Amino acid sequence: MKLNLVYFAWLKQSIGMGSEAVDTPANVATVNQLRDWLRSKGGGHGEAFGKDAVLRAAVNKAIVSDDHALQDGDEVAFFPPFTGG
Amino acid sequence: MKLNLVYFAWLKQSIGMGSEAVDTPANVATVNQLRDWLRSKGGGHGEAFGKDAVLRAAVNKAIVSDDHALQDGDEVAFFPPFTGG
Amino acid sequence: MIRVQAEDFDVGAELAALGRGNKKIGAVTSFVGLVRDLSDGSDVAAMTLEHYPGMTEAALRDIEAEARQRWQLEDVLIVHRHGKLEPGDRIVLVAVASSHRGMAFDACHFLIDWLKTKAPFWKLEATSQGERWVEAKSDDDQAAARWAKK
Amino acid sequence: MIRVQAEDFDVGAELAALGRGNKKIGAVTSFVGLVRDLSDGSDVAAMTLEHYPGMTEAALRDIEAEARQRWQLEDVLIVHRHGKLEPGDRIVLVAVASSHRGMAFDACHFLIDWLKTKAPFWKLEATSQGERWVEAKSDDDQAAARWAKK
Repeated sequence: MKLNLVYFAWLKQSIGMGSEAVDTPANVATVNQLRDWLRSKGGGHGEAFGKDAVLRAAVNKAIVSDDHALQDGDEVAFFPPFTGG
Repeated sequence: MKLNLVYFAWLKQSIGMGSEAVDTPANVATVNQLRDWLRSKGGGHGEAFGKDAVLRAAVNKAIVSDDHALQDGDEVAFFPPFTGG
Repeated sequence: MIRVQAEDFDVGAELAALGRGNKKIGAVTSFVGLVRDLSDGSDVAAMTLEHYPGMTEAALRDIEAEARQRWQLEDVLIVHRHGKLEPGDRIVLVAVASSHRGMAFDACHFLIDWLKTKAPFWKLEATSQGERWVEAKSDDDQAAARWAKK
Repeated sequence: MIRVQAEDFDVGAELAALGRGNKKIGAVTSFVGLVRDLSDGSDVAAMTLEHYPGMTEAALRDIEAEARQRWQLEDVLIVHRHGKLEPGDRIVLVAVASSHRGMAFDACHFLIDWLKTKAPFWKLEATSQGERWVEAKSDDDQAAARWAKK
């Protein structure tokens, strides 16, 4: 399915871009599976998603759990825990 | 002994003055005894100090307990509990 | 710093001056108390704050010192007005600057709770039922008691 | 009301506008967060706040709604900056107007504690040892957990 991915903080720096449009294979149905697929791409993606660091996800600007089911056209964001305030 | 008395809030209105200089008899040695002596004067003093209402005292601008020993020249203040802020 | 005054205060200017230039400050908390138009079920047209000059300043200085002893504070400000006020008018400002927010919140809350029970102010309300002296509230005693040293 | 902006804010003007003319307000509490020049032992020369436009506003609105559901508040304001800041610069303002001070303190403290863990902001510090992304603090998680519903 087609997804718009968004990255923040060190993840954005590590991957080298803030957003990208992807077309995922059929076996990517959940946030967790998307993360695994991104890691498998290697390069900046492999490094960023391969780190032993906490990453959170949001779909269409709302926090979701790892087993959240994705839909075609979703905006999926990955980022480390928040540090505002 | 000679004392300067100061009254606040409803006590001041009830007695009809904010301060007065008094010369107390020899049996007035503590704050409590001063209060009894003022009540015994009757009139506005009798009414104000005869009321069943909480009154606090300060000597030379510091809160004291009822058995605090007075000294000649002290400024003694009587007032209800504070309601600022 | 503490101040007792009849005039209103400028909250923005007071907070900006708090610890100005001290870059260890990460948190500034403030409390402003205002005259409400309703008190214990009666409409309030005006409120007159009486205080005990000299003792008031001493009491507020003691309260500030106690807060500074309990928490590591970069700056403290208490400004309390006296005289005749109307609903919506500011009565008191308490502000605290500290490195971290936990201390700043606790110290600010402590300062106003203690001020309510330990600073010699008395409120006279002009209501539609006439004038009356505000009575001390047991809520305020309980709020202050929370901060008693164990 | 919530706002996300690059520009600084005027604390005095913001607090004066909070519930202006509402004479049920007896208490206004506020918290201002500032950039410190020292963080985890390193000198901080600058801090850049990144955020997630759209999600940030939604998260802040949710946080305000949660506070209004928990306490009877007359007004709420959250202003959070993004972009490049320097030590001493204001980062965030949280302010609450309520009839009584207990609610105003609790709600203000709640808002900043929740904001820290629930609003999508990330801090990049420029230190004498180079740039680094600030890591989330367990203290902040614990502060937010205090407000979890039993």
